[in-house]
Amino acid sequence: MTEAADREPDALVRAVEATLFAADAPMTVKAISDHLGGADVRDALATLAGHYAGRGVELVERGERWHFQTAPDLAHLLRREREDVRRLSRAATEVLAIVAYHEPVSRAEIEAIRGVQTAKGTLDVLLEAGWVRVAGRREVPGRPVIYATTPDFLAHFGLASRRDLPGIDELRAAGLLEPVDEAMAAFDFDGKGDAPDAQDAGQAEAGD
Amino acid sequence: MTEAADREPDALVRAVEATLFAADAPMTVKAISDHLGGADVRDALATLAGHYAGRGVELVERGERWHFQTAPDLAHLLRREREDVRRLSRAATEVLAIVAYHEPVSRAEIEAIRGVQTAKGTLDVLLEAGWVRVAGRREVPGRPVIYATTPDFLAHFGLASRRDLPGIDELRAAGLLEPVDEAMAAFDFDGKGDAPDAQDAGQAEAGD
Amino acid sequence: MSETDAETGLFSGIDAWDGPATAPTEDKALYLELDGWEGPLDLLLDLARRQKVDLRRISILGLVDQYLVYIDRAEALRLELAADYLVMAAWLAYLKSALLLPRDEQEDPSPEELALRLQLRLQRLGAMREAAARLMARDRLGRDVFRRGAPEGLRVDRRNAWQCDWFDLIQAYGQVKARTAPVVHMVRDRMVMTLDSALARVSAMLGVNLDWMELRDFLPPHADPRLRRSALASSFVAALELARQGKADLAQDETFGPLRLRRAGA
Repeated sequence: MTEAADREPDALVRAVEATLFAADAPMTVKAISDHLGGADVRDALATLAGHYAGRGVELVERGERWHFQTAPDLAHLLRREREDVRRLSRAATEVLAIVAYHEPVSRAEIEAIRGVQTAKGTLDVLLEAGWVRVAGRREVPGRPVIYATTPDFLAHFGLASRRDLPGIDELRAAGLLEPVDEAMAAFDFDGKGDAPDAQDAGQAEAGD
Repeated sequence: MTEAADREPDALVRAVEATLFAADAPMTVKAISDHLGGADVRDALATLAGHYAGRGVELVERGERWHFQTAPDLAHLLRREREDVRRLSRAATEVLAIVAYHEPVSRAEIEAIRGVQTAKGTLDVLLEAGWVRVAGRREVPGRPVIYATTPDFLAHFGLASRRDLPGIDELRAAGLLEPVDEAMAAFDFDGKGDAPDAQDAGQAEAGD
Repeated sequence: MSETDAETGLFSGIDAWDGPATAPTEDKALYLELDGWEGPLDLLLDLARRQKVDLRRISILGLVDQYLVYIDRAEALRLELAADYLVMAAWLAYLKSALLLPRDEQEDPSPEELALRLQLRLQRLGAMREAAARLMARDRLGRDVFRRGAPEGLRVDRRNAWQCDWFDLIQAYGQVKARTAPVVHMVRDRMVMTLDSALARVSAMLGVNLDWMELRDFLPPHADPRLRRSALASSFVAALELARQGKADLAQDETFGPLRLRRAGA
């Protein structure tokens, strides 16, 4: 193929180019030829294939049919991933916090602690975010799925381990437990740890 | 554009080429850029347009959107038996022209030019074809809806912009795009005499 | 003609006009088909074009005559004429008489002004007619030029990058705790001395004391009043239990009198 041929495609080359471009399916040599009044289009196809070689679009023959396609190395352009930055909803944040503090927990336990039902989508969001994982099933009747946090969770929140989560005392000191610090103090004093929580959970569940 | 640039398109040119080839709708510069991670694609578009000039396929800009299409001079080879193109009634073509040359226009203004009422369906056909859009309301008593053309209109009729509308400069220079009232004001009458025009327009509106 | 063409271009090009006009007639007899026109202005424009001059040099009087002739013929043929054709005919008849009247008897607006206005309207409609024809004759997408027949299409897969910061997380937990406070509040009512601890406490105290002791002496000193009540109840039950087990003796001198206990066998 000469430079001149490349720069100034002849009428047949242009016709073949336009025909294949506009076609809604790959075409055989015969079909192209028929479309163009029986002209011999083989040379034109070779010229075109040469012209498009290395460009963003290529002329290729597959199963004796010719068509244009995006260059294989640019196929990633056809399917782009786009990241939409989205803030976790209030509900999802609560569920995440509960999983982090109480893991492993079942959905019923989460709901009991939150005191409200947890939409299926909320946990899905956390699973999608990669912060929560399914950690098996609890060996109780119904074998509920239990959830735990992931290393990604620790990484995202800059925690070395779950132990880095502030304890109840620290939450209280930060004023995050405002209306109930007295009661919290009481059960802390008892040294029973999570027990009251579990009890609460039971009550809340019953109330559901 | 040098020979070398033509023969060996750089990565961005290839990416723009592939993107526009693969796109199923014309794309704005911004859309292309967004798709390619924010790159400035203007030069690449110019390079590509230059490369494709004279080929069987061309890169064109229509209403600030870019797309590839077959060269117009090859129409005779490609014209299909079943025309995809909507056949417009005479009234619809006229209304379309009036919207295009006068936009934005209200229905009453269209009717004032045509001297007849515009059937409801006529504008609907143009709206449905995607060539005309509602462009808001005119802030005059009655707040009539006003119409304008769309990028699809420009693409369909091969216009880079409204400035490319055939003869629009001559029409404007001849004052044929200004309302009769304004033209009349330029003549040395005593400024009244709205009779026939206002009457017609009034009738048309009343008939609505 | 050529001069005016050059001057006015698009909108004067009678010969270029190949729009939806009515069938040409040799003897200038009009084609009497009302469907062919879109209203009186359209008919007037068609008549004007038959004058084969620039629309700006059209003879309005001649045009009026032609229009009226047309309407007369239509009526002679008993064609149903739409009202607006008749209104236009009446108005044109008025215009014609006004144009022919001596000047001093004329009213405002002047017939010349009305004629000019009609002319301007015809020019504008004519211009749009031609513009429409030229527009329709362009290389149209899908008819003359084609977009790619089988584009791969661009797909954008959206992925959510979820955001949540440390403070929100911690605050959320705090608020869950705060929200369930009424429930947690019950914990304070459970500031109780359990039976087990009462048993242990009473047993231990019996072990170091041989004399009768009043039950109240077994209660923890300085305790919260509510804890005292709980402790009293638990200690009472513990005392009964210890008595049942034979580990303690109970004594009460009168109804509701102080309950005393001591180690069994002391």
